[in-house]
Amino acid sequence: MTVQELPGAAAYRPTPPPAWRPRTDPAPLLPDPEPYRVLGTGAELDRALMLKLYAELVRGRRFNAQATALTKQGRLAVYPSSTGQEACEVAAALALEERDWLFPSYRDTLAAVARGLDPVEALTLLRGDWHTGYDPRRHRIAPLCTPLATQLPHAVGLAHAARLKGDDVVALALVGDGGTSEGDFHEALNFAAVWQAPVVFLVQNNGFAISVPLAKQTAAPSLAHKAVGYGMPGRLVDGNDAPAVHQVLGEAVARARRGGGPTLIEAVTYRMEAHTNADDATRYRGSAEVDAWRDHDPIRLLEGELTARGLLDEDGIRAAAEAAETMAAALREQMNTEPSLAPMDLFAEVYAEQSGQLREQAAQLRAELEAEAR
Amino acid sequence: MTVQELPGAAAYRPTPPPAWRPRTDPAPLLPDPEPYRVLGTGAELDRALMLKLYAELVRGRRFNAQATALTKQGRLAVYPSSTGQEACEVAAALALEERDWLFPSYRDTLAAVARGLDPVEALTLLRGDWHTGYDPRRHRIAPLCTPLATQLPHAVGLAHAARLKGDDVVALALVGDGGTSEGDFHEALNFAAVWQAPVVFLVQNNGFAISVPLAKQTAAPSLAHKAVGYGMPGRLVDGNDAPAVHQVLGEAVARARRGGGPTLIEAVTYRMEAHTNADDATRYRGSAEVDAWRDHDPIRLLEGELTARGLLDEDGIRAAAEAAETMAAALREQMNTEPSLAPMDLFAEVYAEQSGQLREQAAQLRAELEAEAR
Amino acid sequence: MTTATDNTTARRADKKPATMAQALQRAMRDAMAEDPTVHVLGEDVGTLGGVFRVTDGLAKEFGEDRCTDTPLAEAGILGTAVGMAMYGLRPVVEMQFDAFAYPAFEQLISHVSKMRNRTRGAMAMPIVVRVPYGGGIGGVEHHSDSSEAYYMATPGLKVVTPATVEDAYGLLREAIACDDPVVFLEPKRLYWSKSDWSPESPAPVEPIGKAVVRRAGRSATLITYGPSVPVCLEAAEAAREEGWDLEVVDLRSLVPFDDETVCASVRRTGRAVVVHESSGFGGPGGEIAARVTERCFHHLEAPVLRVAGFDIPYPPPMLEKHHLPGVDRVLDAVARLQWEAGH
Amino acid sequence: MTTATDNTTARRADKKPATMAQALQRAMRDAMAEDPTVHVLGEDVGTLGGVFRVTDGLAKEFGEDRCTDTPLAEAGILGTAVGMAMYGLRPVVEMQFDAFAYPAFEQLISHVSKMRNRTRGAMAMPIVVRVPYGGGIGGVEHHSDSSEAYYMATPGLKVVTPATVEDAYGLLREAIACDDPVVFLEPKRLYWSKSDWSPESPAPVEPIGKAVVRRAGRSATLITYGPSVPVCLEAAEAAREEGWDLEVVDLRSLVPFDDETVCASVRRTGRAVVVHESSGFGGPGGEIAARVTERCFHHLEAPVLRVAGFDIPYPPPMLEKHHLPGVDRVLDAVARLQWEAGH
Ligand SMILES: Cc1ncc(C[n+]2csc(CCOP(=O)(O)OP(=O)(O)O)c2C)c(N)n1
Ligand SMILES: Cc1ncc(C[n+]2csc(CCOP(=O)(O)OP(=O)(O)O)c2C)c(N)n1
Ligand SMILES: [Mg+2]
Ligand SMILES: [Mg+2]
Repeated sequence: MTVQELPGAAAYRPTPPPAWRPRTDPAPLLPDPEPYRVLGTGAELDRALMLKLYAELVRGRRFNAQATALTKQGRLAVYPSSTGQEACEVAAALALEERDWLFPSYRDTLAAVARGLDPVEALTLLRGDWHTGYDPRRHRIAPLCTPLATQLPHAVGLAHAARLKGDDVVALALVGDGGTSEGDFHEALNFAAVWQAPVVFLVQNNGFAISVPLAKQTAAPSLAHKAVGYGMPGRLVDGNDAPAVHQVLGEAVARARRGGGPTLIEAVTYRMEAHTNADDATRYRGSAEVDAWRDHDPIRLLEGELTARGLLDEDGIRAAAEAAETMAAALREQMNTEPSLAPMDLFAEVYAEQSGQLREQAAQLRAELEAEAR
Repeated sequence: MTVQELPGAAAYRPTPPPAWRPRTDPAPLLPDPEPYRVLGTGAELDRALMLKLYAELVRGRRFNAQATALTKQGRLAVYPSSTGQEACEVAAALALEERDWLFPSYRDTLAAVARGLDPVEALTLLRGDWHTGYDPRRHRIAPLCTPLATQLPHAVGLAHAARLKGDDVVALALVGDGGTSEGDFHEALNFAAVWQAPVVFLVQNNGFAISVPLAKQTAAPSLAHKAVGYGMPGRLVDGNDAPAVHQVLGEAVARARRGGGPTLIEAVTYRMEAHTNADDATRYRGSAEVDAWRDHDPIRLLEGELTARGLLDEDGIRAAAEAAETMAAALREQMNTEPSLAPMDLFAEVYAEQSGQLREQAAQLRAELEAEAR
Repeated sequence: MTTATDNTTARRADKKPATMAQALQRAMRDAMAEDPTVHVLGEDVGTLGGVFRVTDGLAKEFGEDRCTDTPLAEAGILGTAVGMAMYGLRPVVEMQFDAFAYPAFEQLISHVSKMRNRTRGAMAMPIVVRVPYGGGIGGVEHHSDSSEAYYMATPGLKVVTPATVEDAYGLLREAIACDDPVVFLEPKRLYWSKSDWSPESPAPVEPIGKAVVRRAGRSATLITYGPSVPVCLEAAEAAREEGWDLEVVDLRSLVPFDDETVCASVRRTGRAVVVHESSGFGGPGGEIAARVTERCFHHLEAPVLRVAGFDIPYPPPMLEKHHLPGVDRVLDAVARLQWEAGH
Repeated sequence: MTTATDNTTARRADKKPATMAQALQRAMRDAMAEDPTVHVLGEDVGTLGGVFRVTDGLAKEFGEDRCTDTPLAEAGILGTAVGMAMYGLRPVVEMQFDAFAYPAFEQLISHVSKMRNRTRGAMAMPIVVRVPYGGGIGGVEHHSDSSEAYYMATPGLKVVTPATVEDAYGLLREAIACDDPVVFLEPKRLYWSKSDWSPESPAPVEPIGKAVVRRAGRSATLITYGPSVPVCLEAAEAAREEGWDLEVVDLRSLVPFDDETVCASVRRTGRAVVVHESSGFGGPGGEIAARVTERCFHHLEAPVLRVAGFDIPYPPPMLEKHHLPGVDRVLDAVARLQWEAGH
């Protein structure tokens, strides 16, 4: 017996809950099931852009190697290398206009440098003579951020403020796969979507959060699928395919700029080095996995395709390598001089105006330093 | 010119990123586009269950009314009423076995009472003579939780611990639509999915977080869509359709119990009263909206269908009402006696063993109380 | 001095009683009207005007972009405020209750408090975090915490708390104008306290960092702030019967701390009691007693005593009166100031 | 006493130097072996054995269900630990660094610390929150906070910090066995400190809440804990040249606080300096100085002084040596103890 057959059933009409309105269709928010790729697909390639990407990748790789070497020499306190992830780092820098803002994590020195930041300023945090080595406002690069995912709400707030002001500024925030588990990730994405803030979130899924593999981090179909729950589009991209990352980022930035709201992008990549120089990656992963990823190296992929297509030749390869060496030599030189330390700066900008209490403490330190100098 | 036509292109094969494995298919995780309903669909109904649900709804409504009245009389410090949401409250209680655990929020006194908790113990927090008025372990009901969404990781941890121990215990955690914006919601769901913990999350989307409507809380297609980003199934249900909520909860609990992992359920409902007695709902919503929801009242819906189907008659309706009145009279009587206050309990269970410092402070208070009594 | 008194009386004439909640509202309103970069955000601050109605009318007057109901997530609120400040805005954030500011703790400690210093001054954080705090209003658990010890222990933050309607207005204006982050603690139980104060001619206030002597006295100093100021003033009145003439110092600003005013008073009186509602152990009183003792040791006839909330979780509504330091406990402490020893 | 000495020498024979990190590991291992309800969870605690290797080998020996790599979310870690404790487990949670415990602040303050009290004892929270804290290891920002003031100010928590390898083992065993929540602060820069300590015959330790006199002396008392204990011992040695015989008290437990041991020492010496790495203002030293003064006022020849980190955000690696209280600053403070005034 069904309800239709019942006496009086026709009279019974449950009203639909009035607050329930069919909301956004989730379908367009869902990422593709496989990471988006350009290389190897036969897609048309812009030669100038490709050569620029290639040169930056080579430079970036060299930057990572040099910074790691400087760490071994004791010139940096620590270096979290982005070797293997250069396509993401470089594309993130190139996707932005000058007026846009970049919100990097501790691993994204390279993105900041590729954006034009002086390498010494970019490395100051990791050298250890100060925290942030540059003026974030001047470069529109937020301080390299260590507490995971905390930079994401900053990006949302800044993008929102810019939009309220009528500036067509976009904020691009970088975060790791591990960082997506933090509450701040959730809150930032939700605020962004509710406010339709012009912000793009790029998750570099490099397979690990220190020693913890992605499988212990999430059970989601992909990190990009998290977008659906915020009502923003999710994109999945091969993070070692530089033109693909560049394109997907470019589309998301353009979308944000024209008022289309935020996008969450997951770039699938791999951290080739240990978490930092202080980490021992052999404790949690085998070399076979690392070797397999070597075959999917972002530089190798791009170089292979550009060479195959005749867009790059030996001379071009040599020129890129040489430019990278020049950069590395300059960096070595700059970093091999002792930084001038400014102990009194400890007190200088704790508050806009120094309190009496801090003046006393500063005086104490000054006296100690003078006594030492004598 | 495509890549295939290029000289050497055939030789170029980008290796798929090895860490990338096609993960879970998102399709089965997606909720239905419309809230699931039983009433009005002609589905078969279990008479005994329906009458139980009906009796509990009527009792629950009366309980809410009585608690609100007690608040007006100064017998409770505050009461966040679940009037209009009784179907969710009652179904949550009935979906659980005795060995299962309930994790209620401040609004879910009714769920605790429907589970069998003594109403006075359940109302202790809101009367204000102590915080938690019952032994959570004995009743397997966690303390009514005020800091939003913080009870969710507790439910996950408990369910996980039970599973590790080999007990087939399920935890059901209740949270509001506003609570889904908190970081703890995100972290709890992620842990649950990664650990495949036997936990069910029921979001009572009652349209508001105090004054803030859902549209300012999220841009998601539905709150149930958030499930996808954690790799757990999302279910959307009409929260005023008691048999529907009961069924969806029952399925999720069964799934969790047999090792199938967590489920996120969004029940679309409406808070008919103000946020609490201290709130003035007219400041943020019109009476038209409230009236529209009155037509979709959970008791009215169930009563209508059961009557129409001949499963309930005037006698049954009267019997339910009378039982509710008896409960209310008993509650009034219990709550109209002054609670016996135990000021010295302030110090009793701060630590397992009282520190010397607290002994001193307790002595001070005792002396003051004795002086007052004299 | 006749003229001054006359003037005061004249000004009083156009004044009507206002509550502390109204004065706070007015402070934000005036700041928003003067400075378009001032933005208010939080839970229920818009349409509802806040659960204590402190932001009442702001969304209506300035629009929802200036006074915004956010999603329900405190770390998100403060985190986005950081980003807004990075772009040049001056966010005023409301945390709905003391204990509900805890989710934002990491943003506050690791970013808000440090940003100026870590960027060598390039990036200021002119953010005000308004926190209704303390008990005495019959709130259920998590609604009555005195969390000032956490903020005081965090370099880079300023911590301010008004005890009068006038200060509520003045200090909040100062806090919003301040280029440093200010945790602005609003004593919940004083929200409805009244004063003949007119928003049209707000009294000029001292800049943040100045304590004030609320009552002059010679026997001993009560050092206090926020919700305990009225308690201490009442205790001082009651103490007259016992022959004690108590001075009451209202700190107003916990950070920076006004050593000068406090120590000048203690040096005069030779005895002091710190009074606050927050737990005693690890609470503000320890710092205050220690620094006063460091600076006034040889002026002290007795150790600086502390009257504070007990070292327990905040009690349920029906028992809170046993926890809150009241007039009797203050007088008990005053009695223990070793009067036999001299003076 | 010859026999006792002989015994000690005999026991010494089978001892080999162990680091504090190893002693901590051993404490967890022994606790896990004895009690199947002890579970370790945190970021990287499993396969990697923790970034400081303090949980090394536990996952291998006890399985990943007993020593679990969690998703990266501190509130989630502590929040699920609460649920596990509700079901009868004894979770030992690792926060990777001091500043990364802040996301878990709400869970710690609003649930962990209060659960026993709010349920009238029905629901204990036998959770240990291990927090590597403090500086001196060249860490970049957010890796060197001394966050003990926050925990001390929270009723319901115990706060413990070892300064020796022996105490690291003993106190962690006690913390795990404790039915109350314990914030267990591990001084990062002492992780690699060594001692001739054998895990096979761990020295018995006093229960949580007992301070210990690390060095007896008669001129003044240095009250300290954790990473500053070795600094104070060194300062005490150096002070001999100046003619000062300093007593050094290692608190070991900040909550509960051992007034007895501390005050007995101060009453003997008549002078005291509190030394810690945490910022001075609002830091633990205020509480300690205040309570010692309350209890020993008439024994004090000079105010209790404090030597602490400056009231600034923790400095970058190359400058941290200027911030950390060292031997010289301790001696400077001792010199200011008004020696001219008597004794
Ligand atoms: C809030 C917080 N918790 C813990 C840490 C310690 N930590 C630093 S990096 C890291 C792993 C981050 O992994 P992921 O987000 O994947 O970024 P990746 O390092 O791989 O780039 C952890 C746990 C931190 N920096 N912040
Ligand atoms: C962490 C936290 N922030 C703020 C509050 C104050 N508060 C209590 S209830 C509430 C609204 C909750 O809305 P929702 O989650 O939808 O639940 P409902 O009250 O509608 O059942 C707010 C903001 C709180 N209790 N906890
Ligand atoms: Mg990673
Ligand atoms: Mg709601």
